[in-house]
Amino acid sequence: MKPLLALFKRDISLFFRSGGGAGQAIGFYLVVVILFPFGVGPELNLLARISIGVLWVVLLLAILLSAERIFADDLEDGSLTLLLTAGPLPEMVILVKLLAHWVSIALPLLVITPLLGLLLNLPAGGLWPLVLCMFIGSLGLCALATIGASILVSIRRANQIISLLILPLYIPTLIFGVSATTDLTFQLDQPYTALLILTAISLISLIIAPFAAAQALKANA
Amino acid sequence: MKPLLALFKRDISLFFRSGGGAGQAIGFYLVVVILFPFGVGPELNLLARISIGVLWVVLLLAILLSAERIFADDLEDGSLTLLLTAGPLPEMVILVKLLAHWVSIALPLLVITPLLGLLLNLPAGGLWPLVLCMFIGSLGLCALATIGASILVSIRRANQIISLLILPLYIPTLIFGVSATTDLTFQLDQPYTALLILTAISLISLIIAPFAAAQALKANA
Amino acid sequence: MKIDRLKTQNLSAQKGERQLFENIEFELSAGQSMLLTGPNGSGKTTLLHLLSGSEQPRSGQIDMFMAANPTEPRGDGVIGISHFITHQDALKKNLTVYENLRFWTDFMHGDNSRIDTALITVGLEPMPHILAARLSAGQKKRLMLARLLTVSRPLWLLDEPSVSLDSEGQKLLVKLMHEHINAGGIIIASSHIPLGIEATYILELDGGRYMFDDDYIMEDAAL
Amino acid sequence: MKIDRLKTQNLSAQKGERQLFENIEFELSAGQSMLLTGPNGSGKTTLLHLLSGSEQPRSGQIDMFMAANPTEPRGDGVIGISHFITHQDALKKNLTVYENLRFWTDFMHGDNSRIDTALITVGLEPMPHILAARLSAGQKKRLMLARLLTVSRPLWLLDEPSVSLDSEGQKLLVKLMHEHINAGGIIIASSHIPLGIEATYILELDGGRYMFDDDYIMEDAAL
Amino acid sequence: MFGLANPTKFMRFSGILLPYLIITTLGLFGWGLYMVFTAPEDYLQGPLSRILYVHAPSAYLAQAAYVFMALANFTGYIWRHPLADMAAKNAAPIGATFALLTIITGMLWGKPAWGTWWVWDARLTSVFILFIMYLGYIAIWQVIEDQVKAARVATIVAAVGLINIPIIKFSVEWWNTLHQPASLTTSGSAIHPSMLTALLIMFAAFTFLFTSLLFISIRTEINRRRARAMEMRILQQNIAQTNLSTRAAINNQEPD
Ligand code: HEM
Ligand SMILES: Nc1ncnc2c1ncn2[C@@H]1O[C@H](COP(=O)(O)OP(=O)(O)OP(=O)(O)O)[C@@H](O)[C@H]1O
Ligand SMILES: Nc1ncnc2c1ncn2[C@@H]1O[C@H](COP(=O)(O)OP(=O)(O)OP(=O)(O)O)[C@@H](O)[C@H]1O
Ligand SMILES: [Mg+2]
Ligand SMILES: [Mg+2]
Repeated sequence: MKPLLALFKRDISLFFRSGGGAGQAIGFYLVVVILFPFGVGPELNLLARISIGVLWVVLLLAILLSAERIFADDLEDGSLTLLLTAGPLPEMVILVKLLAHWVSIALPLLVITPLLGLLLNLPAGGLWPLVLCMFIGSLGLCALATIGASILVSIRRANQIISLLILPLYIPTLIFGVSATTDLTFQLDQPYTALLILTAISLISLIIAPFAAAQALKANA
Repeated sequence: MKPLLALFKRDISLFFRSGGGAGQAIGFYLVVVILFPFGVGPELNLLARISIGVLWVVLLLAILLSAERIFADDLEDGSLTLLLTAGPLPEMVILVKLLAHWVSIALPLLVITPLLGLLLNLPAGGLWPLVLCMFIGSLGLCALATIGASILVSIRRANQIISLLILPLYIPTLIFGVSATTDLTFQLDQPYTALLILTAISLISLIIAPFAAAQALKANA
Repeated sequence: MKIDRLKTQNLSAQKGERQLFENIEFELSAGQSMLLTGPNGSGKTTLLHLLSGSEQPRSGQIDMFMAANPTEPRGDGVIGISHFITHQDALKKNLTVYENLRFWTDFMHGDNSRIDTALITVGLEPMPHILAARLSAGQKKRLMLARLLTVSRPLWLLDEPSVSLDSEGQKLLVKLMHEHINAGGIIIASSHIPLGIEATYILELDGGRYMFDDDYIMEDAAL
Repeated sequence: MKIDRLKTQNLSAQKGERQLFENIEFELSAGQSMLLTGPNGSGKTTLLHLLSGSEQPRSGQIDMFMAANPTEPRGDGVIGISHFITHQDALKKNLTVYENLRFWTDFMHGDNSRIDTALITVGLEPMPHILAARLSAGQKKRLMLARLLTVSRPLWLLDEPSVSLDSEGQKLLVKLMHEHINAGGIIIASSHIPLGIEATYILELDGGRYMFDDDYIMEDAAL
Repeated sequence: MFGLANPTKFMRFSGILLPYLIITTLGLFGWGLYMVFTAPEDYLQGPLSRILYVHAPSAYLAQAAYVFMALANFTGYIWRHPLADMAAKNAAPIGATFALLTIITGMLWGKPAWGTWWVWDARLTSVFILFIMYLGYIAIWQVIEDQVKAARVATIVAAVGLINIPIIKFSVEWWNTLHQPASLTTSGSAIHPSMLTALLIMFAAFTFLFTSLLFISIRTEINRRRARAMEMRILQQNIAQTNLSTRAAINNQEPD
């Protein structure tokens, strides 16, 4: 456990150290969410209508765009070689990095969701469903992002091409994430179906990701 | 001229080389624009209503998120030292890098705007105004991004904190960009006022940026 | 974790169109060392990567025999029993000297009570709280060497370890290598300048050859 | 662009709490060279950065006198008249060997008809189309040296230039340095191992001292 | 299949087969198009319904090509069969073209039929995503220079994509039924027998077209790589010579 714990702590502190504390992830969300009203206009009804969708897309983008970093810095300075050969099983190493990424990127969003919801005029009663669904969904998204990052580890500045590759994988999570949130918020017919599917997708992604990523990293070596 | 031309060509080919051709920037736009309907739902009217805003926000995000890279890679491998001391004036070097960044990031968006507009059901007659306003606005945005990048050049992974710093600078461009586009599209009262202001903002940013950035880079050394 | 011997058979590596080396075979027992020499680009670093398990050989085999079971090669191959010091420093610039060393020590299951002594040994004790980004080239190398002291590993793979070290640092390196050999470890080191130890073997790589035939494409094409 | 002499006065540098060096003064005329020595972290790289103009000294002055006007120091200071080879390679990994060299040659107003010969001289002619990311450590160093050949600059600042070079490469380096000196250039080089040239001067940095008095805070405080 | 393992045999075999493939393709297209223009028009949609004969076969091929590509990649991965990797690599751009063709013909049809170029309907969306998956896959081959490595990574991408195709199809359908009752369906009225024949012939024609294009594309790649290998060989000899003379020149002015 100690090696993995050390890795977890290192990844998180690297993330928060390198751009001015917890501010950075939160900064990103604030920016996008604040710019939106400027873009689409300040009508509250319209904003309320798209708020759930916008927040989900922003979560997804934040995970997508930072995915590259999961392995890139370690590749650049040679740490990756050691991480994969000198310590615990690669699959475990990848799982830990995935979780650290989730803590750095997704958790801050969950924390400030109440504020963002307010800014975007989120429908009343939509807050808890949103946080819950994002909690579950973001784990799966981070897992998928890890697969993408591992595939592209040898390509410099994969940031944007990575979007093309993992995008299709994200879509089911996005669809069920949004509908689970909507169903719960408005207490539709069967409010839990979408949530269950969302959970299943996330769990499966979480289980597959370490193996797929380890395979890809090996192929790349 | 030769040194600057060489730099311009290098920056552009680095950008396109590193992620699989012109695909990468375009990939980013496609991804975001495709995710939107999944997020907010497929209703064409709603999409049409927010399309101009969404496209502007996406342009802004693409420029914002890639801004860090303008100097980061060169700093990392030591090229920046030589770029600023071994060749033409730093101000010229920065201007060229700014333009190269614009060509790599903003131009592709302008090129595929027709397709994206189609997907988001952009109001008829909105295409040309959108492309024109984005052309003008994106130059200013790139200039502002360059200032931000230069300030943060010594902070690793500034990606997201950079958003906080230059965000307020972006807002006027966004506001006037969107309203110029809307005014032109729907041929409102004085369709050119917003466009003129937008142009002025961009020009001023473009003139100030090289000097401000050169100053910031010097302070950093 | 005592090592008995390290044996390679028929090892070869290819990069792009270049066959770097072919059929490399050697056997090193505990307490022996090998020096890799050869011109720039001849494949020394590549060979060390193969031995560390971070790259797969194009063909051939690497077997480790542990002292506990000297007849049977180790199941995990070379994974987890070596130190690998190469051009890339594996240091995080945003972490301090202490944090960097602490991380690798924990991650490699080392002994973190040895960290302070290790920092003193490599001469970095005045600056544990400085970011690695601020270190000079030689100080970075010293920090990499500190890892050798906090984590015990039987096989040391050292890629030009003396680079950037001042004369005192080079002496330290020699001392560390001697101690490791005497304690029954194995060292494989590459270098362009004399390292200051008597290597048991010297392996000279000659630079390989270009393979113009893109393997399967040209296969029995009548050219 | 012929140089007459390079003169520094009262040069000092501070990093964090450490005063690396103080009051460094020297004068080098065309055809002279200086070797920087000193333990790891003593400030050799920092001094070279000051001389290249990429960092500003804490205090002191650097004046260049050109052959055309040997009484008046150059207005631009050291900007644009030196080559600076340091630990960071300034090579783009996604560009090929040729593209990298071509870019720096154009950017530094060099002569790109010399590129082919330069590649042959440094021994990289078989691989102009390989990405710089694929080069071995020594090949990268050779590519950096090629810049010295395609762009003429009177002042060469070389930070441990022999690192990673094989013996043939080191000979090449010595030859290049000789030619530059003979052509009336100035070389300032740092190294931990003998470089193979007779330097006119040797400047030994001793490692400086810690300044616990943060200057402007403590300035004329009666301690 | 395994008899074609080596490129030379493949070149010989495909060289013989190719002309017949091309002729068959052209023949089928001729016949199919004749049938298309003599078949009765769909009474609902008029002459526009003829787009169907291009639209439906390309939709089928866009999907089939992806499956073919993934299977070929698997073969290459498991049996270390380089030619299979090349088949996969070359199938991708062709498949992508068919996906694009589906989208374009669909859009051309959509404007008059639905009054808009594009709607976010399940089928449309999943074809669009398929197209994007093709682009990602093609990019992998372009960005990784080492073809052996690229093949391995491409296999992982294709495999993940293959699992994902049905998932997307299902979820996208769910998505629409959840948010928007199916207001638009792409399946038209019952098909007239002569239309069916024409459609079937067009399916066959498209399949042959795909095979021919794939063969041509693989052959081109093999030839290109052989040419490059020869070029390298000659270049190397030239370099070796200039090298000697230049080095000699440099050594002559060696300082003492
Ligand atoms: C960009 C727009 C479109 C796309 C991406 C698209 C996609 C597809 C796909 C994937 C299929 C094959 C279904 C299968 O294999 O099961 C298909 C078939 C078909 N499409 Fe489209 N389509 C588009 C627009 C249209 C339009 C506008 C119409 C007519 C109003 C239309 C009518 C049909 C018909 C009649 C078939 C064949 C019958 C069937 O298999 O159900 N499509 N289309
Ligand atoms: N894609 C490629 N195509 C052709 N050659 C390649 C490719 N990738 C790597 N190489 C070559 O493989 C070799 C790798 O050498 P390696 O780094 O192992 O050398 P080395 O012996 O450590 O050299 P040095 O003494 O310079 O450190 C280099 O010659 C490099 O040019
Ligand atoms: N923020 C800081 N606080 C304290 N010391 C610092 C700080 N930044 C840099 N230093 C010190 O400044 C020195 C910089 O040294 P420099 O890189 O010039 O050394 P060098 O003589 O080139 O050494 P080497 O032989 O190892 O290359 C190092 O000792 C480093 O520890
Ligand atoms: Mg090496
Ligand atoms: Mg130094």
